Amino acid sequence: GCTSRNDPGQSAAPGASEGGGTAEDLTIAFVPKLQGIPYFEAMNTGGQQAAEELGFEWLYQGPTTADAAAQADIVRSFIQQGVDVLFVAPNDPNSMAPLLEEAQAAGIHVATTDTDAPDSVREVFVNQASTEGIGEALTDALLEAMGGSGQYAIVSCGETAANLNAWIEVQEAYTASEYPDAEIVDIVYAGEDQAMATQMATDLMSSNPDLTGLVGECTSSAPGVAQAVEDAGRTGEVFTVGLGTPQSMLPYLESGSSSGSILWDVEALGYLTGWAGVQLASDGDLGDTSTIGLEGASGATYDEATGELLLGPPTIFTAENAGDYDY
Amino acid sequence: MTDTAHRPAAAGPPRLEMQGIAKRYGGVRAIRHADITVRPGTVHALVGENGAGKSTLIKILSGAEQADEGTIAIDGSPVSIGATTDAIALGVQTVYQEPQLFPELTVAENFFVGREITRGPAIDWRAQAPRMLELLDTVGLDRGLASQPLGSLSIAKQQQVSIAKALLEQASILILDEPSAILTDAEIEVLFGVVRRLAADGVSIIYISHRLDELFRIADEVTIMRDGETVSSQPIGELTVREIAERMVGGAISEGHHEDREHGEPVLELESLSLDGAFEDVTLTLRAGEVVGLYGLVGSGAAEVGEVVYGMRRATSGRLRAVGDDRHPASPSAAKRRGIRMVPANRASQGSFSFQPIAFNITVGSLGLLGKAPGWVSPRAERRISDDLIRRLAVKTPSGRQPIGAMSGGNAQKVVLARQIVEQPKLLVLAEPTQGVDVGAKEEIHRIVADLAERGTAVLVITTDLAEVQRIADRILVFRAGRVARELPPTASQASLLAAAAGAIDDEPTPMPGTTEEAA
Amino acid sequence: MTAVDTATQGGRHGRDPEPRPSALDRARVWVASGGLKERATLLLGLIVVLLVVMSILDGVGLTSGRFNSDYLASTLIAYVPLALLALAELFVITSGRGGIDLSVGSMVSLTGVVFAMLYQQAMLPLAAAIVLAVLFGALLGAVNGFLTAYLGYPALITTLATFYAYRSIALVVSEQRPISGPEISSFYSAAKAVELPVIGASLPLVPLGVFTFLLPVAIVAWFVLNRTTYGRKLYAIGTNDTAAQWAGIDTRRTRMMAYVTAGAISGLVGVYTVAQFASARPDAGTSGSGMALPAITIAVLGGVAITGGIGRLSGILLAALLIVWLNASILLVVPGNEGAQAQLLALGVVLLGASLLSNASIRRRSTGLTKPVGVPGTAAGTSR
Amino acid sequence: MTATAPAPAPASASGQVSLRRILPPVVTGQELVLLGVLVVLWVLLGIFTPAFLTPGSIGPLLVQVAPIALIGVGMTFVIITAGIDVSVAATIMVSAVVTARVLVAADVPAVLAVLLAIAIGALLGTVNGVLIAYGRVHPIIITFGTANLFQWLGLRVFDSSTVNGIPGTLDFFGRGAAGSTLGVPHSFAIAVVAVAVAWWFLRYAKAGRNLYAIGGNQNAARLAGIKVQPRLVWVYGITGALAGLAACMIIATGTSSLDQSVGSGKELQVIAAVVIGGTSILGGRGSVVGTMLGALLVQTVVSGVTQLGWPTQLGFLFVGICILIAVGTDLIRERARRRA
Ligand SMILES: Nc1ncnc2c1ncn2[C@@H]1O[C@H](COP(=O)(O)OP(=O)(O)OP(=O)(O)O)[C@@H](O)[C@H]1O
Ligand SMILES: Nc1ncnc2c1ncn2[C@@H]1O[C@H](COP(=O)(O)OP(=O)(O)OP(=O)(O)O)[C@@H](O)[C@H]1O
Ligand SMILES: [Mg+2]
Ligand SMILES: [Mg+2]
Repeated sequence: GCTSRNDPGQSAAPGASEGGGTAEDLTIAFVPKLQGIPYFEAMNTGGQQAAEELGFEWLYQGPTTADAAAQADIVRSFIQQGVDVLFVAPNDPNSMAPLLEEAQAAGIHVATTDTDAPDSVREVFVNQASTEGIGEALTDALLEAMGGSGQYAIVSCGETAANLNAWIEVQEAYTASEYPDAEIVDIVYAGEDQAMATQMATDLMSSNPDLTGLVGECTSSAPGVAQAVEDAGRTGEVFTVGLGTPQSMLPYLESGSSSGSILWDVEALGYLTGWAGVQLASDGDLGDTSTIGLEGASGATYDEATGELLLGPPTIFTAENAGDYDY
Repeated sequence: MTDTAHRPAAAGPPRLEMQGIAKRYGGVRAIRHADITVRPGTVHALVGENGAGKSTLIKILSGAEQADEGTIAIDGSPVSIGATTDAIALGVQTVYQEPQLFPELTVAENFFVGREITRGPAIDWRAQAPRMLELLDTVGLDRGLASQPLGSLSIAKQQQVSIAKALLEQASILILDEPSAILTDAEIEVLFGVVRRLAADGVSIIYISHRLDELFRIADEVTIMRDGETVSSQPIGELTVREIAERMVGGAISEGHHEDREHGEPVLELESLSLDGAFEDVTLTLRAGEVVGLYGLVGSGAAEVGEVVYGMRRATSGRLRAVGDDRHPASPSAAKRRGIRMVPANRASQGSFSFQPIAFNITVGSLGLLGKAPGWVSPRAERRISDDLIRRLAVKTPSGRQPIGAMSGGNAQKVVLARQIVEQPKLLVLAEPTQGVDVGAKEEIHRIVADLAERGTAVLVITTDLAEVQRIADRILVFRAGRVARELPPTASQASLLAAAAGAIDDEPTPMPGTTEEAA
Repeated sequence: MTAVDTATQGGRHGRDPEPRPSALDRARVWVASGGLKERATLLLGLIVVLLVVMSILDGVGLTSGRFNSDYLASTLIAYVPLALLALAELFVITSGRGGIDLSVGSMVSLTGVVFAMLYQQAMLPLAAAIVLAVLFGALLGAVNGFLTAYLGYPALITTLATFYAYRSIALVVSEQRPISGPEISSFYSAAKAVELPVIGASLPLVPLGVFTFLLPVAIVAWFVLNRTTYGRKLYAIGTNDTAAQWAGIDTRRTRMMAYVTAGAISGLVGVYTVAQFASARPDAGTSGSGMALPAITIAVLGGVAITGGIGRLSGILLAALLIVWLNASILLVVPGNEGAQAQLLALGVVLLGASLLSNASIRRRSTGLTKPVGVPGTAAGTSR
Repeated sequence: MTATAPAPAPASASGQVSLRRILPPVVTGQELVLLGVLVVLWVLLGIFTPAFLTPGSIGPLLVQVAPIALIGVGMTFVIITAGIDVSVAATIMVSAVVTARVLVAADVPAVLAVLLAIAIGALLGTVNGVLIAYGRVHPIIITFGTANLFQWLGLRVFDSSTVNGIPGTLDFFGRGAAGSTLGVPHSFAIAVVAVAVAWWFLRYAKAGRNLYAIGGNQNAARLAGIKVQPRLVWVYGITGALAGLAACMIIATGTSSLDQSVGSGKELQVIAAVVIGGTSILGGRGSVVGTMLGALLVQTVVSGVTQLGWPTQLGFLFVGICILIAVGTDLIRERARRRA
């Protein structure tokens, strides 16, 4: 026949063996939303470190644009390669669900990291921080700088990014309940474009003279909003926080145009992802986090009910500690 | 082959000698072997059937194309012409068959494109202006046109601009490829004046035309091409029109004759029809089996009458009754549904689907016939219909699958005509049906028209060609300045027809035998 | 007609002095006479080369996964929308006068959202929702068509404007959230791979979308383009709009219909992407570099002349197949980020190579045509 | 028309009269319409969001417009020749990433960095130009192809990471205090100068006028002895060079790090600005002043929507409508001109 799918012995690639086997010939693949951005490249670094320490092969390949279809092509090629464990940070959780099902049917352990695909067959979701944790930390950090009250605006990125939208919902609810004197005046979407984020932040400052706070909701808009404040010469009047990688935020943290960057130890997240992969492949216990060799990831907790492996509370980067990270 | 026996004794080397030129386009051998020798200060006519290779030969001289074989010498020294700029540097100026101009630029700018007079990087308009105005005067164009966008001028005026443009720089060889095809007689007179003066100044002129009679008024020598070869070259005085025509086709041609036909019911009736800015108060009746000629100079409004009848334009007032229907056709497809067909004047831009096969070009106007179900096309029906017409019209092509774009003008014209006679039309409008078409093909097209009329089609021929309208029309309406100036029988003298069209006072009493139904 | 002409005709085409052309000569003539204009032949050749090279690489173990029919079949899920949108571009580009549709991606997004709202939120039956979505796509296309064909806007401008506008509307009506739900999740079955009946057991699983979406549309499109008066009219207006008018073709209606068709196909792709992604994403057709540019690229690679009047279905289907399989192959050969990047390189090289190569052959056939418009696909051909 | 006897012309007198009208009017109708629309928009925005007409808002807006207008100058040239360049976004990317890397690695002076960026842009543009002029494939196809190649090249240089810690060498082009003199952003001033030079060039210089001829009828231009191919190479080269200079502005107005999304989507913004400005996509007609106004209009609409507090997603709906209205008025005027 033209097909080998009725012939289970052949469907797996060379080197892959059913049910895990030794760690030596274990392959764990990770498909990020997008390649080439510091965030996912740092996860890659963490994953590679885990691969060296725990002894498995770490494969990393991402699309050049944050596009669900391009990502699906890569997932398909990993299914074909017959990797043992497949991690995905889906651009579109819904569209990833059926693909994960296909992967599982091909004998691959499937899991998500960074962004979940909730209604899928994924075995575990390696979560950097809870939605509430991030939304609340962002709000607290900003309002601390703003003095607990005032108007602020959010510069988000992709209009349809599920995780960003979820965090924004938490921020709205949390601000309303905890900071009654504070108000979110506008939410704008700049795409993954720093310059656009800067321009939009500038426009927001012009049109809302009373604005004293800005949130950069993703790693491209976090430095963007800080840059806008710096350019407008309003450092110290308008405060910004955001989800920025430490290196890109360092100059702004130092100049004071950014009051803090809320993120997590991304390399540790990558490491944790790799570790979780090994556990999946070897039918190990995900709850037994004592075997995690990396300090930054050792605080992880596993919730069996939701299948979530949580890295821990978010980290707040400041001018003091941001320099310690090389991504 | 150059017939040296006939060449008059010349002092010094010839201005131009092209020898053994050959050129092929893919499988088509456009020129097999061409020799031409042009002496200083002479007007050298180049004639030949459509597709004989005339345009190709002069494109090689002007640098627009490169020859595969052969040599070119100017003033005795061999030259190589790899690009148009080379030719221009050698003093070769060319007026191409299709005017090569820039519609968005003004007439003034068109003159100087590519050879602007500059001061630093900037164009020096002050220096350019006098020369430009002088040239406008030379070809008889109004000076006010200088600032008009070229695209707003009529095709004839554009042609004159392109002639004037070629005079901008002192040329030693001036090539005119069918400059007169779309010019009126008065304009041709001006052109001839220019050509004669240039020749007197020692410029050599190569003049291509299908109007053989006019060549005798302007040319000194004539080179005849047939099938990509030069067949003879000699002083024009040694030949007659008839001899030239015979050499072009390589045999004897038959004399045309006008036959009388029975005319049936009126098919087209126009009453006080007017189109603002084009024509006024046009009244005419055209019967089945009758051929009526609308003769007029370019811009006389005759062309627009045809467009109104075919539904390309809407008349502003008046009555139009065509094929038993009193409504003005709203569009060509509405006209088609009534059995009205029209062959447009400009086959390249209005008629040809250049890279589509001939079969496509023939059947595209009658798609309804191509299939059993409505909206359906059957390749077999397409082949049957197109092969039939290719045979009937003697289109020179190996098969209906050839693209029309690679055909010569006359054959392309036949294909465009074929499109409109797939079904015998009740009313056929022909605009300049034989413009730029060689004598042989012209003959055939006239025969086809007569044939259609014989079988009951009413034909309206709109033309600026005097001989043609006399040959094929049963009656001639002469247009002048948007009005019907006279109605004349085809037997009227050329002088009276021309006079009526040009608006001169006409002493000759108007003979109107046979056309009794209405007076102009 | 006189005997003279028959003689010349025989002379012109009958006898040619060269007796036996060499193989090289014959190849040259074949190329010059349009052998490579048959873009399908070139593309088919490239696909065969790709498959052979990949099989060899697979054989010697240089690929990271097995290069087999299962994999090739599974990648067809991405083939369906690409081929369909390239087909949409074929209609508008072939209609000539600078025809192009930059808005197909936006129409995919918008109709996908509308479909999901009808099917998931308004609970319409599936068939009704699909029909309405396709009609809605046709309506969006009609806006393009009306502006372009009746009001005379250049197509690039019309569709650039509607690209922006439809994208905005898709985001606004969906409140920038993907629409999903149980009905839509189960609708994935319309796109997923299935076993063919009867002979299926020995064949790879082919995505159902190939049969439910692509095949019917391709068959209809083939008949429309090759066997209907509409197809003739479309090629006619694309080749020479003025001549088409003189031939009595309603050029405006014909051109408008090309855009309507493109809109309807985009609508269908909108529905398909909902199935493929198991959700209706308001940026499905516009995220990343969008769906329009790849679609135009595939159309051009498939031999559609950007100047109009030339374009065949076979070219589209093969070009899309080549690119999908090339991309899939690259992922197996080049690991890591370089793999995804190399796809860009490959697309650029294939597109430039194919256009330059076949243009050279077209040019050889038609240099010196008196009208520059006669040369399809070339810079000169667009000068007016 | 009757034939007038060819008399030698007393040229100078009547020559002066028509001379002025030989070139298109100094200000085109489209430019006036755009200027009008722009003024009305600015006044309305000034009324509804008082902060709009303040230096703090206008300054950054002008900075944002600068690279679009600057590349728009080259794109106007390209479109006048009946071409198009969809690879400018990728050109920006390559030029920006190489320049940024050099700035990080070596402390080169600003002039050198700018020259480097321009040189890279010009090189890529010349590649386009050569392929278009000598390959004679439609420009949209060539530039689609090269856009992919350039993007690949850019991604290779990025090497799967961002460029971090870019020094402030190029702050001269930035949006902050160092980027403006007397409230006028330098980058915008440069764009204005580029527009002015290009305006003069297209109107009076031989090489500039010839671009209209090439776009109007390429074959005729060739036959008239214009060296069409070198001109085309030059036009695309200039566009690339301007994209390189724009890359410097984009680095300067960005943050201290550069990621691989730099430039993305700019090609459509530039084309939008050019066509809104009244340049005919069919070639042969166009104005750089219109392009500048078009760029200003697009940015005003996008910024205006944000400042009014309307959903930002609506911004591009209005941009689309702007394109249709602007080109529509041009179409109507053109039709009226034809009829007259
Ligand atoms: N670009 C081309 N490609 C293929 N064949 C061509 C091309 N140009 C001309 N030919 C062919 O070359 C031959 C000579 O054409 P040419 O235009 O020189 O004829 P001509 O004598 O000028 O005819 P006409 O009187 O109709 O203008 C014709 O058979 C024509 O079909
Ligand atoms: N979409 C359609 N649905 C049903 N009938 C059609 C359709 N298109 C055309 N027809 C019918 O098919 C026949 C042929 O139509 P077609 O438009 O091809 O003719 P045509 O030769 O182009 O003439 P015209 O353009 O003047 O109608 C006509 O009877 C027409 O009414
Ligand atoms: Mg000719
Ligand atoms: Mg019809």
